[in-house]
Amino acid sequence: MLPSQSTDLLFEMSHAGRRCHRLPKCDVPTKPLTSLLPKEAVADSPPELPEIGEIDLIRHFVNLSKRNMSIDTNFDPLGSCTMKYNPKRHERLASLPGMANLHPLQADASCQGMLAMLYSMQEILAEIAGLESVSLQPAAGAQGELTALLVAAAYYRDLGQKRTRVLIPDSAHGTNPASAAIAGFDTVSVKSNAHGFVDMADLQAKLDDRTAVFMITNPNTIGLFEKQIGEITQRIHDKGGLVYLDGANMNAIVGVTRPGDFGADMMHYNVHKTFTGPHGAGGPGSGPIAVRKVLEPYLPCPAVAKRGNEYYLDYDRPKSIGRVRSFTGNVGILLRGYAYIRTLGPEGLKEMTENAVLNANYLLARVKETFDVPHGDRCMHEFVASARKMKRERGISAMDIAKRLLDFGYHAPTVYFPLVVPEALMIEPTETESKLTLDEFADTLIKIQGEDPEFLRKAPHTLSISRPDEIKAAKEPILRWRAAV
Amino acid sequence: MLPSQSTDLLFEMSHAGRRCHRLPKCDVPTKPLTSLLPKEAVADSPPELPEIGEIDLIRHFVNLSKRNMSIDTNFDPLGSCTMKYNPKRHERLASLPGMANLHPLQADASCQGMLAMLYSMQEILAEIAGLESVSLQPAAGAQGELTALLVAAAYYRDLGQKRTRVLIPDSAHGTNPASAAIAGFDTVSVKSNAHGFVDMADLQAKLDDRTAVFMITNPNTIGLFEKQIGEITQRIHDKGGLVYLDGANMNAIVGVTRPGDFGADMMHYNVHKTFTGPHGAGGPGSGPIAVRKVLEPYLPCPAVAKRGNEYYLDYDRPKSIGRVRSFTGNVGILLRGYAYIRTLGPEGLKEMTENAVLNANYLLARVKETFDVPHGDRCMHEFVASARKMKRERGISAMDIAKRLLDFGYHAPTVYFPLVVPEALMIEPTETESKLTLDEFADTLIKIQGEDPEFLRKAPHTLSISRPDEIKAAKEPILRWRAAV
Amino acid sequence: MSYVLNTPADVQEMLRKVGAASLEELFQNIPESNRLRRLLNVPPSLTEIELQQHFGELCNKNQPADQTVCFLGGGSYDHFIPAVVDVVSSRSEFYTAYTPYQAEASQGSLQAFFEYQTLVCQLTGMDVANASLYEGASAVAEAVLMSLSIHAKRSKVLVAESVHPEYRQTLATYLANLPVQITTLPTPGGTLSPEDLKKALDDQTLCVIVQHPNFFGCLEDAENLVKITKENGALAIISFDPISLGVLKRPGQYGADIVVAEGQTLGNPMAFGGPILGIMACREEYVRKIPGRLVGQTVDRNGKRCWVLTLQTREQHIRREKATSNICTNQGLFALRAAAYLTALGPAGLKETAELCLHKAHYLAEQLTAIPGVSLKFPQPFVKEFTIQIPGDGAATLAKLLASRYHGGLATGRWYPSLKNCITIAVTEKRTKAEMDGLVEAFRGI
Amino acid sequence: MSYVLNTPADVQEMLRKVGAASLEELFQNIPESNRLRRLLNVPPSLTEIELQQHFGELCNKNQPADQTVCFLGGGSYDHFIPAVVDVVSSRSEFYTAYTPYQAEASQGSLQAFFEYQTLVCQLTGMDVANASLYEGASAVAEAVLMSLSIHAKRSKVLVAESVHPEYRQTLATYLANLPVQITTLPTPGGTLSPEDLKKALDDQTLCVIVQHPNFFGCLEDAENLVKITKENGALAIISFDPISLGVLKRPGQYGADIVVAEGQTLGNPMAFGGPILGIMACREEYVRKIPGRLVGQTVDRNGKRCWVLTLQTREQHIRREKATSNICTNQGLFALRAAAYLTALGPAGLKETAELCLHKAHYLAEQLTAIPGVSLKFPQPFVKEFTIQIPGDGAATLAKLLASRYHGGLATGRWYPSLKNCITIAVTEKRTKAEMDGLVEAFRGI
Ligand SMILES: Cc1ncc(COP(=O)(O)O)c(C=O)c1O
Ligand SMILES: Cc1ncc(COP(=O)(O)O)c(C=O)c1O
Repeated sequence: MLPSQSTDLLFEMSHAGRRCHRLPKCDVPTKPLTSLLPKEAVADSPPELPEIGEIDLIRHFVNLSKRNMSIDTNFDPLGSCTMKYNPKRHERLASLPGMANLHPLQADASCQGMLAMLYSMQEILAEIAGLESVSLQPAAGAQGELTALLVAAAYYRDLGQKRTRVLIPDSAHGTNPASAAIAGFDTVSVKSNAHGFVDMADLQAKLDDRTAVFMITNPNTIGLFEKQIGEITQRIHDKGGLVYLDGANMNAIVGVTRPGDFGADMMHYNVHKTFTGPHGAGGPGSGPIAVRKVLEPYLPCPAVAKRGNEYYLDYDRPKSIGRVRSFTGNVGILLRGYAYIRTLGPEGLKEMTENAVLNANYLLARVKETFDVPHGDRCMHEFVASARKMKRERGISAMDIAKRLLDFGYHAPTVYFPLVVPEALMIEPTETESKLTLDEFADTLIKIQGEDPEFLRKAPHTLSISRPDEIKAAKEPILRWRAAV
Repeated sequence: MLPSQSTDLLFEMSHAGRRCHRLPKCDVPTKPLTSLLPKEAVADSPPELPEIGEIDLIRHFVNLSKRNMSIDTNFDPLGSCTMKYNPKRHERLASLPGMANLHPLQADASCQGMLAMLYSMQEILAEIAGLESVSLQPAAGAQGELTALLVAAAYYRDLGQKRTRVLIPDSAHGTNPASAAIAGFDTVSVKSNAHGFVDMADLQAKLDDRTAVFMITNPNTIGLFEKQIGEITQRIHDKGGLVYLDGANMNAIVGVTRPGDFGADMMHYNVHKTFTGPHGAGGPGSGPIAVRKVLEPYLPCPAVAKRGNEYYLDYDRPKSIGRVRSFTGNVGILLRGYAYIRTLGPEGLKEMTENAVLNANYLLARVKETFDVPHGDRCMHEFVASARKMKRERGISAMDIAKRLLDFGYHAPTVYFPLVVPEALMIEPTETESKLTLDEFADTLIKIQGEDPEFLRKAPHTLSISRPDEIKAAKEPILRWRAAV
Repeated sequence: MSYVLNTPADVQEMLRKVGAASLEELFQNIPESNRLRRLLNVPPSLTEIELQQHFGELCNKNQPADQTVCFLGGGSYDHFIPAVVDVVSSRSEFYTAYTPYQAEASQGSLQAFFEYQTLVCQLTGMDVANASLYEGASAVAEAVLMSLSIHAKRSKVLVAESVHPEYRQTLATYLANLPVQITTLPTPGGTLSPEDLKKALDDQTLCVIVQHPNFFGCLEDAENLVKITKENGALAIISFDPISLGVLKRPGQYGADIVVAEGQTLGNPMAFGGPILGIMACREEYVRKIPGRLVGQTVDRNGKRCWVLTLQTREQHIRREKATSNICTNQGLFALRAAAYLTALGPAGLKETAELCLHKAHYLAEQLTAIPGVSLKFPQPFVKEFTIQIPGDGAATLAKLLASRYHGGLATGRWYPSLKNCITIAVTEKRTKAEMDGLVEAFRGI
Repeated sequence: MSYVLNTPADVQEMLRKVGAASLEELFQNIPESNRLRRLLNVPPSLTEIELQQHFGELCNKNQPADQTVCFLGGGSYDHFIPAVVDVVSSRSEFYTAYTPYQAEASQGSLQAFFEYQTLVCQLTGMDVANASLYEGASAVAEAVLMSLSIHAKRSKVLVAESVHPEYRQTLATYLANLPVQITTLPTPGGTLSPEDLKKALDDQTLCVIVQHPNFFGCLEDAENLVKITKENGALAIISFDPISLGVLKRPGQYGADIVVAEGQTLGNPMAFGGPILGIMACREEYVRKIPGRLVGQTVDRNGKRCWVLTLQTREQHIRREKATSNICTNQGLFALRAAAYLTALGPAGLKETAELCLHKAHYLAEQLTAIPGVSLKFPQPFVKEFTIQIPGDGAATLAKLLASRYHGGLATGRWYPSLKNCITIAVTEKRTKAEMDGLVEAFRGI
């Protein structure tokens, strides 16, 4: 059914005089523009936006959407993204006027229902983390990292300790070092050993009283629970440092173990991963953080607080680091996470984690038939396979495998991350997939692996485009449409 | 991106033990089932419905939807269906709790807003029809025809006149004779002349005092305004008969002429055609009827009435034919029609009709370059092209053209209707399409017309299936899935 | 404003191509005497903002079920609609498509309707179901028309007085001009007695229509009535409530020939009475007589499984006056919603929903009949609807209940003159103990 | 209940394949001392019906903008959201997709973000825009970080006191541990005077941040301030209001280097403050320094036009600690909504929306300042937001207004101690004459 209509660029579809949204006549007396605004502040013509009729706008975006793969249409095993099912009831609840039409600065008395929900979410996230205090403010995991590191900096400043360094395992996600840099720290990369765990010797060597924070992802990005976590956190604490837990992989441990229980002092959640806030083509997310009691005073303003059975936004926090954004947080995503947790309850959260790990181990057992899984036969919620043998023997890369999977209606796993695994294929099935889907995916890998390398290098063959020239896009960047001059 | 997932039959995806919608525990004391219901009335096991998880239910129906063409994704020139744009604001208004959550039998005092809207819709539809009284009850055009014919039967019964025959032009839609039969009338087909208009001689020959109603579609199904309408209605009225206007083609004449003004005594609207109630994969529709004052007493119960500024459902209508359905009508579709008419206003309705006719005439002028248009160079809102020359010369049928159009992202026009045109392609562009779309459609016809007949006989080539065996489906009907025995 | 894309410049260019001097010229074949030379007298155009404000004002004058607790039944019920149902029916490709005339361009709808037909058969235990009729009442009338096409020589229709009054009214209106006589069998005791039916049956009886549970909520002696009917050679037509089949025996299990129902309860909003969903299913042997669309499975030219509209020769666009029914546009989107609803519930969900209604209805009945002077009008068992007798006038009492924000029930007397002091009350899985206790309190307060 | 598809039978079968005796065995590498051997202490599971009731109760304790007329601004406004915007963002294929890592599987999102980037450039007159940041405040902070990567040797940041207090607070928090000094330039007269800026500028000035219109609603002397800033070699950062660009000169037309904005006003619900939309655009020469995702146009192996994430080497997953920003998940879906909104309005719709806000705001200001003791606090012109001075305390007055169902405005004194008796009021195209007159009445009544 190609070509579907109206998928030219909006600017190529623009047709002088076409209108979609119309505004009512003004129902109050008006004055000439020049009497209200100084001439030099006023533009002589409005921005040259495209002029599109309503039917063409709808056909444009609806037909564009059909060129996307998504969780609602395909199995999407993107590692470290936890592409689990996004429950539809959350969309209905988030669009209730009593939730969607609340102004962030309206009086506390007029949004007690919202504040009650946010307060309850603070309590829930503290309980799951095994840490005392929570801030809902960060807009995503990366901003959660930044917030926590700023809290740590303020904490040490208050103690009069000059700690300038953040230690980060080499397998950690890129946002960790990037956040540390913004928070004003020097970053020190800590090696992984052959088994994908923290190289204790290297850690010991790099650990000293300049160390402010050790940022660890547990389970790590290879999908393994850091067995040495007890010892690691002990050593950091001995040096007076703090341990930060990157919570992107919480889907493996919710209800099974708690970061606070294995020595973490601070952590962020990715509500859009673990608690199904939908990924929204790249966002929005929500990255609330949980910290030990001792760090609570430094958390951003406002916190959601309770006096008797009245809820209020508490701005009276003198030691607070301030704020990392306007208003209260990505409330719409927190709301979806809250609805998800209230739907699952304690038993459901355990079921979630157990099945996420079971599905990953089952798929590992099946994928192992075709690809190396360098770091052993067991994993937590994800595992990293390697196409290095195929690359060596038949010139088939992880990317070729990824692109060919698209032809079979599967979104590709994460590729070439973590860097510690060559030709990495990072696979996270999540708990909301069926054994049938996992089997069909594994069978497809077997089938692909037997296909002709040349054919695979040109995959995908059934989508609207194939193998875009990314070098050209970076060398001669075209980042916007321009009218032909 | 084939295959997308979960498009097996629900029953093939069923997996014992899977659940989607769960019910809360009962919050009142319960008694054993046997104490509440007699054993013989109770089933020993619930219906064997499929057991599907929520993610598979969503993937199933979302991926199924991607196999449909629709107005929101493609140009759909289905003749006599008026596939105009379905405004999105209507969906938001129809799902407002104050509209969607009203019980049909709740007290008038508790739904004054709904009754006010329905009352206003009655007035509007009377004004557009040029007829005095309206009933909103019929669920679609066909039920509107039946209702009007039952009204006519009651009217004549009241007058003591034994009129048993309904005259129907041969080009009329199949619902006309079917409705007449149910209303207890004999149907008499009236021939069309060479120009596609009513053959006056044949009409005169078949007209007598047994004639109860002459059902005419104006503009007719060939897309032409019946020029002889004045004379036709005069002759029917002279014989004491009533004239019924099939309102399926109202998109050509709203605001330009009114059925009541050209002699019609009764008519139905198809709100899902003319006033954009969405077609919903075959329904729901709404077929309100408008009749002359003299027929008002016989209209179904209840009518929406007004006393002072109170609205109420009027059941006190002794001469009423009764009702043709439960409750008040397809209110959700009437609501969308009301919102559409309130959006357009008088000027917009005129603009709608003018552009529907302009678009049809423009497309006719373009299509004429490739196909015969037997009934002349001008049309109202639709025209009927014929592929008979191509069929004769190169064995290419109207169906071949229709199927090949699907490959270019166009839904096919109506084919083989009206029967009076051989190898008919009934094309209705509607007013909400652009000149660009009409040009591209016409250019595509030119391209198709030049393609190899064998290739065309196998079209479509780019959709999930091609040329289903309809004879097999009728000979060995499989109308449901059954578990393999 | 009219969603038109043609700008004035486009109009001129297109008129040139058409060879017309003006738009007016395109209408020249309409006789001047018929022309409307003024603007239509309809309210002025509203922008989307004004339209939203207008509907807001209309809604403020309504008391919907989420503000005023709804115990109303009679074929429309405040059942819960899972969010997944709305997601399925709001896909553009479903709700803006039309009847699947071109199979290759509508495999989505066609497969979904084939699944809907199967789900209705599984729900009812019948052999074949059509792809939807308008709603519950006209479905009964279509069932009788279908019976006529099966037994052309029989002409007497028997319908129990306990069948929904609006369904009986619709039947009378549909058959007014057909050679058929309708006899309404009284049900003073709340249900149709087998003896009364036996007495009324004769060799002219075309069909017998029973609603089970009936309008008062009572269970009919359905299995027995069907047996008696069929022994007479007449057709047994059962109007059922889809939710109650979570617990009740399926009509197919006790021999019904044709079954019809109002499908609003299967995931569709009340929407002040429409659009809702007419369900029909029948036994295998009557498949070629069933009205409405039918979707059949076949293979395409490459042997691939697919679905098409089939047995269209029965339908109006081919058989014209000989068609089994005049229906063209049906309730397609609402059959799709019902398919998503039945799939979301599954066997366990349907059973749990029916049982919740059963237990809650009996709880409310017990609490109400504990009020002095209030009693169950009829002794028969019920599932989610029951009729009570109260000291005062039903309608007056309900008006008072409305003031304390309860849609307390239907004034049974509105259709049954002898039951002026009765109220028929429906309880769905949504009604909480607090809401029911509140109603009982309000009752006591009158 | 956890949306899990594995039944107990599946679990056993899968454990056998994995070679584990129980689920517990899969967690054996977690030290026992860290194990949580109790259920989490979170509230019990709710079914969808109970969850809907729970949220209904929460909503009943809120006064949303459709029940209590909203005149609140400060970066979040009750603008009208056309229905088409919701239709676009509720397409499953958009809102359940993730970052478009595989271009062939995300051409829908990639083309839409390319169009969003172009629309932001057309809106602002700038050369290049990124595919979204979190929201307005962190966007200002990211603009300063970007400035640091452009002029590494300069370290002084100047920000007008009339910039949104929460934006200034965020900036201070972001830069707390970086070698940068922030100086807040006072704006006692309501806007930043060019003379004060000239005095504050020196060769160490990294950038100057001005919000136009500012927090009080006043127009800044933006063009002049930008000129002075650039003459000093510092970077001019403008925080703008997207709707006001329907009438105001575009920042790109008066030489701004980097522009940022809160994009909530472009078709996104207020949603109690988030998720909303951070907009950023800059001049061509700084393209490789801009934070966040960038979508670029290219061709595929068959020469077909397509789009990809590009210049990723700037981003955290490659440059790690040297990245221009740490942002990974952004506000993708809300950039999509903004693209649909700007397309729906077009040039005429944006202009009409801005003009409606302008005229209505001035009408309300005129009516309010006709009340004895009430006057405009600042003389400068304004578009849709203005600050009035009233006899009493701002917060107390607003509390009274809330009682008569008006969110009457922001208590300016909450952030500006000297303005305790001031209220900042915002008027959008949704506010009707009746609503504004009602507010004035309520004001008079206090
Ligand atoms: C391991 C890990 N840490 C941190 C992040 C950053 O989280 P966000 O994308 O929510 O900013 C991600 C995101 O994918 C991640 O996978
Ligand atoms: C000319 C004509 N008349 C009547 C009808 C029947 O209307 P409905 O489908 O609403 O029952 C149609 C339907 O397509 C039609 O095209």
